[in-house]
Amino acid sequence: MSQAAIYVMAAAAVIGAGVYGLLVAGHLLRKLLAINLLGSGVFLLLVALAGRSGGAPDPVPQALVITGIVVAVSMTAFALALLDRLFRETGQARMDVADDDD
Amino acid sequence: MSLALDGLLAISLVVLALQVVTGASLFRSIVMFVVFGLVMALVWARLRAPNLALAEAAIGAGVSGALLMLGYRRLRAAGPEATRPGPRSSRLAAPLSLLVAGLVASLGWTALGLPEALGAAGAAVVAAMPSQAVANPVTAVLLVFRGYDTLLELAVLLVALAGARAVEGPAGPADLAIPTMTGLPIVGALLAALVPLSVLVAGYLLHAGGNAPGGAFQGGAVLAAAGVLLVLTGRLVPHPVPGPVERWGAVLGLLVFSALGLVMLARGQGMLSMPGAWSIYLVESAMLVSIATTLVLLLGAAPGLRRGPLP
Amino acid sequence: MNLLLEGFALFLLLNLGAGMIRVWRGPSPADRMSAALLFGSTTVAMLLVLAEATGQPALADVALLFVMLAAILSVAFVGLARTRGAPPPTPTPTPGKSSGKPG
Amino acid sequence: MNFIQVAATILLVLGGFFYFAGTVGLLRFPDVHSRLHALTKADNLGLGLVCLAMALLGGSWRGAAMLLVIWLLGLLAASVSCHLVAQAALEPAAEPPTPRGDP
Repeated sequence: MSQAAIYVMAAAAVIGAGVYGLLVAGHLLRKLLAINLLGSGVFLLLVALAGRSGGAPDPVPQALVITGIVVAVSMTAFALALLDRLFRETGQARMDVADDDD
Repeated sequence: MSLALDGLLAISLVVLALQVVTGASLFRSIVMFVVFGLVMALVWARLRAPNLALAEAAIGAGVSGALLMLGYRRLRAAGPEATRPGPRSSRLAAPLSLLVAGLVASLGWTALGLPEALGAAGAAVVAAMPSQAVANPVTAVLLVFRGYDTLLELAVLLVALAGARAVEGPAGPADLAIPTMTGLPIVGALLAALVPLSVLVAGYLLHAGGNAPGGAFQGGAVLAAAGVLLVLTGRLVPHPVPGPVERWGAVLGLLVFSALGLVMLARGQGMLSMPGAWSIYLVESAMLVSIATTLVLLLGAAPGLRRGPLP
Repeated sequence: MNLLLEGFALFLLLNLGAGMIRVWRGPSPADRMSAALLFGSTTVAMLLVLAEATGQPALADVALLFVMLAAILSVAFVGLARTRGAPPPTPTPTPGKSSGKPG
Repeated sequence: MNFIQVAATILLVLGGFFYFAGTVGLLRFPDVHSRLHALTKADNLGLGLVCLAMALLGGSWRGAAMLLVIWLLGLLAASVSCHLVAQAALEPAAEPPTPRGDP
């Protein structure tokens, strides 16, 4: 098993954990954490695959992922502002209303 | 031995991710997420991507962690009920996420078998590197070959700030309670040492970005961290109206970058092409100021900042 | 020598894993914070060792960044512990902020 | 293995011992303050030894200066955050400890 293979498997598991968190989290803050995990998993997949040759790493996916990290942080900041406003308007920061459609 | 290290790092990543999504308390999930960021930085180091390790440490773990913690603090100030995790039950969640993980794993496994060569774009970058003003290929991609992306990335950050302000509404978020213990002399000593040093480190990272890992985003995150420290200790206080420093600081990077792009277009060269190392330094310095300003305003959740009273 | 360095990094990672137990068990937020201090110093040492083992001197810069951010995060953490035990204030916005502009 | 490598190995093993001691203290000591005491002192000594070993192996004055800055910053960050966490744990308003995990 090569280094790239190990991290590809880890990326798949992290993405799975992110999807799971997104589905089961009741609190919106935790949903935000799950989305961030999902993003990290995708970044890891991209870079692990780019480095599979074991030689000089490809700079393009790395630049792509740096852009991705910044966008993820912007998204997190905006989502937190939304959460603040939502909490001020409704007094709720959760989505634990019983849903029957699952 | 190195495979054992990789394996253990991969296992810790997965365990931490599971802890983040299933942990009993929200606070613990956030701590686990910050630790996940730390381990992620180590993984980038193992994958020979020090640029990413730096970005992850500064932006991924540092700024995101601080944002989430401060967001949690604002919710928590409204009472314990606001941060009760309240998990939902969903029968489909486990099979669905297993399905997604399996799909990604099989896709990745197939991609691992593809020919081991640089992608076409990566090969082109490596071939063009000797003629470039910067020696770090990742910086070259970000500024020389894909300047557009970086310009729009700055715009995304600015839009996030504008959006956050619009969403917060005129009232703004509840004030953060400033811990009283920050009046302790030791905190003053920390500030006196750390704030000038962070300016130095930000400049160093900006300069290093030319031929080694570093750059405007990493440097900006360090400056923003110093700014947040000043907010958290009450040296800077939130203010409902942004001052000229915040207004101009937030848009400076976008202005300088687009102005340079238009000038180059008018002179008949490509839009956003960089005429030399000096222009890269100019654009990156302006970006550094903008990124730091925007991040401090986002982290402080305040439209503007003013100097606070000295203790 | 590389084998030794990587072995040492592995040892530090195991150390970090043991520290996770303290984050998990608590019992008080201060305990979790002290474990976070352990993560800071251990990760810095790991980065320094990896920088030498894999010939990437840039990782020393990452370590420098970590040390700086560790101090800042700890101040954020400490504020957190205080507000956690504080009596809940009313969530209404303060009147002084009502003149703010949305953009 | 030349003299420098032997010296670096000894320093690394010593550093590893102090890291290990810090973790054992974090896990085994009975209350927050003794845990903090064990952790911050032992770990920063360990960090210093690791920095020294890496400076020997790196063999450049620039790298050594960088490592010195990292260690000094680490000392500053650890002493300040240790002080703040210890103070937070003394606060009477602090949250009562929960037996296992968070509420």
